[in-house]
Amino acid sequence: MPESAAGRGGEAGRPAVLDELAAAPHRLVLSAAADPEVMDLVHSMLEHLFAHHPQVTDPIRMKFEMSVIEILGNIVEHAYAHDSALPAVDPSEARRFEIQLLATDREVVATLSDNGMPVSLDLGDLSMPDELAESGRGLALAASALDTLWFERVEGRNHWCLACNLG
Amino acid sequence: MPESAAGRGGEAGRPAVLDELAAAPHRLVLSAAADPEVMDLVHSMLEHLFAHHPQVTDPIRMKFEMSVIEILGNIVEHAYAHDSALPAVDPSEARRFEIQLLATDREVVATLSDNGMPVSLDLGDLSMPDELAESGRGLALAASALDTLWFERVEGRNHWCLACNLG
Amino acid sequence: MELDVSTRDDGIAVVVPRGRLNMVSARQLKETLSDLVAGGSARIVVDLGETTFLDSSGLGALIGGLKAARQAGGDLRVARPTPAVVSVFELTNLDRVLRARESVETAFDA
Amino acid sequence: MELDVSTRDDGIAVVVPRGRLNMVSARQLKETLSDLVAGGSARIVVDLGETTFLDSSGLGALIGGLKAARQAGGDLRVARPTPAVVSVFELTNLDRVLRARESVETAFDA
Ligand SMILES: Nc1ncnc2c1ncn2[C@@H]1O[C@H](COP(=O)(O)OP(=O)(O)O)[C@@H](O)[C@H]1O
Ligand SMILES: Nc1ncnc2c1ncn2[C@@H]1O[C@H](COP(=O)(O)OP(=O)(O)O)[C@@H](O)[C@H]1O
Repeated sequence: MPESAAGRGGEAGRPAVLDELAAAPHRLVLSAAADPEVMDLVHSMLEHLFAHHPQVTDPIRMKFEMSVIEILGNIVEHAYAHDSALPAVDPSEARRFEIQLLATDREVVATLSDNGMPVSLDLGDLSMPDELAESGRGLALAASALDTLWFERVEGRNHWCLACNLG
Repeated sequence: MPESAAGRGGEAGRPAVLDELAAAPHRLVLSAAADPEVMDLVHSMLEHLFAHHPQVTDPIRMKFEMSVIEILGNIVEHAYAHDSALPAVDPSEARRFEIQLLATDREVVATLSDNGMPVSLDLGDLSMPDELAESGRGLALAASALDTLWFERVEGRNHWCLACNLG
Repeated sequence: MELDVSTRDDGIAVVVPRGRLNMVSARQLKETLSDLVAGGSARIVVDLGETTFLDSSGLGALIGGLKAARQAGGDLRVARPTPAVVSVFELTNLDRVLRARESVETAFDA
Repeated sequence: MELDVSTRDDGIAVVVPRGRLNMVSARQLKETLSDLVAGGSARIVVDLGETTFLDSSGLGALIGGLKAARQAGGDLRVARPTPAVVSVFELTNLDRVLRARESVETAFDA
């Protein structure tokens, strides 16, 4: 189970790697419309990241890629679910997300942020649904694959941080 | 031959589409280290763009993709050529570029910007080198494939804008 | 993802998802599986030997197909999972419900 | 890009760049071509039938190979260019120097 914190306020759970990320010359940053088709492009970004970081072993690549895609899939699927009920937004503000990726010698890290509706989730209390459930496994799956899964709402945006430790 | 302007100062030649781009909800933005390996990721971004914009015909896709890759290739190859001669830079500032892509009903547009050394080129005067030359064709090739090729140096960054008209 | 569907002489349908089984392609798989069951093919093998990526939506499509097949008196079995697929089966503890078979041919033998 | 190299019975070398011929892969092509010439294979066909992308660095590698082959008394010919390749040949007016042949087999016939 990962270190996690969900909208608990304060800086307590904020992963230290976030500061490193902002200054890392090799970070990859993509910003795009939050639609399902963008997922393939994020897979390509992960391929690019891994191709240049042989220190990330195959089992960690699989877990990390799956977790990033789960969290991004949730943003695409849920973060804008109630948009149609909201007053029309300025199109420049519509449904965009940003993803940052970085691999260091110690960990592989992703941050995702979106301008969707506030998420209220308790990441400290995720469990797998019934065996025959067809949905509801995404967050629990990411949480069990990651060493860090962290969430915060700041200034109208949702911010996620995901990391797997190396070695 | 495209509309072009190279560091001529003033806003005269600034492509109008730049303002539209900044507010376009479907623009794609990538920022990454300016290394040769990132070219494949930019090819993937272009694939993603074209997959969602059938209005961009094959001949225009080919010309636009080639031009984007030429300009990016120049950034990777030339914009940092003299870095080793410069005083050591803060690693957070090292060799990064940003690319934005957008397709509208009227054109397909890319902007590239980098923090490399100032480029002094006259884009109004590009010609193909000798038939048997092994280099020196990149800018002339991009210029002949594009409808707009524009360059400006602002606040320590090089800014390029490339566009092909549709239909 | 590309999805190949074929039916064997013994009436068992074989579905081969090639590439990434994510949110986008899971919809396609779910429809294909329910069409098969609706069309009378309730014994299905999903060959995961060329599935390079699986997430919870792909898993949901498999479970959906499993339930539909069982309701119609058949079953859905998975064969030849790649390491990426095995990893997700294990993390979700679904390696029992979706017990992986070694080959497509023998998936319905036991 | 992947680069296949083979030598035919008549001594002509056939080089097949598969995928994108850009800055990264042009270096590889340039080396392969000069190794061939240095090794005594100065008659070379580059089969561009699977080259999905070409830029000025790929073009530079082809011209470099052409010059090296000619200096060694041979020649370099290009065959089966894809539309993306033809488009770059035309924009650079190199469709004369790099005259495209219809097939690899007959590339050295005339
Ligand atoms: N980014 C998000 N924005 C809003 N709600 C979310 C987000 N991520 C998850 N949720 C909520 O948490 C629930 C559980 O998510 P998850 O475990 O991924 O399963 P599923 O997506 O299959 O429902 C979702 O159904 C949704 O209500
Ligand atoms: N982004 C850039 N930064 C600095 N110099 C550049 C840049 N782009 C082009 N140049 C200069 O212009 C020249 C011509 O570029 P180009 O036509 O692309 O041919 P080539 O790259 O093969 O030399 C380069 O050799 C370089 O000196």
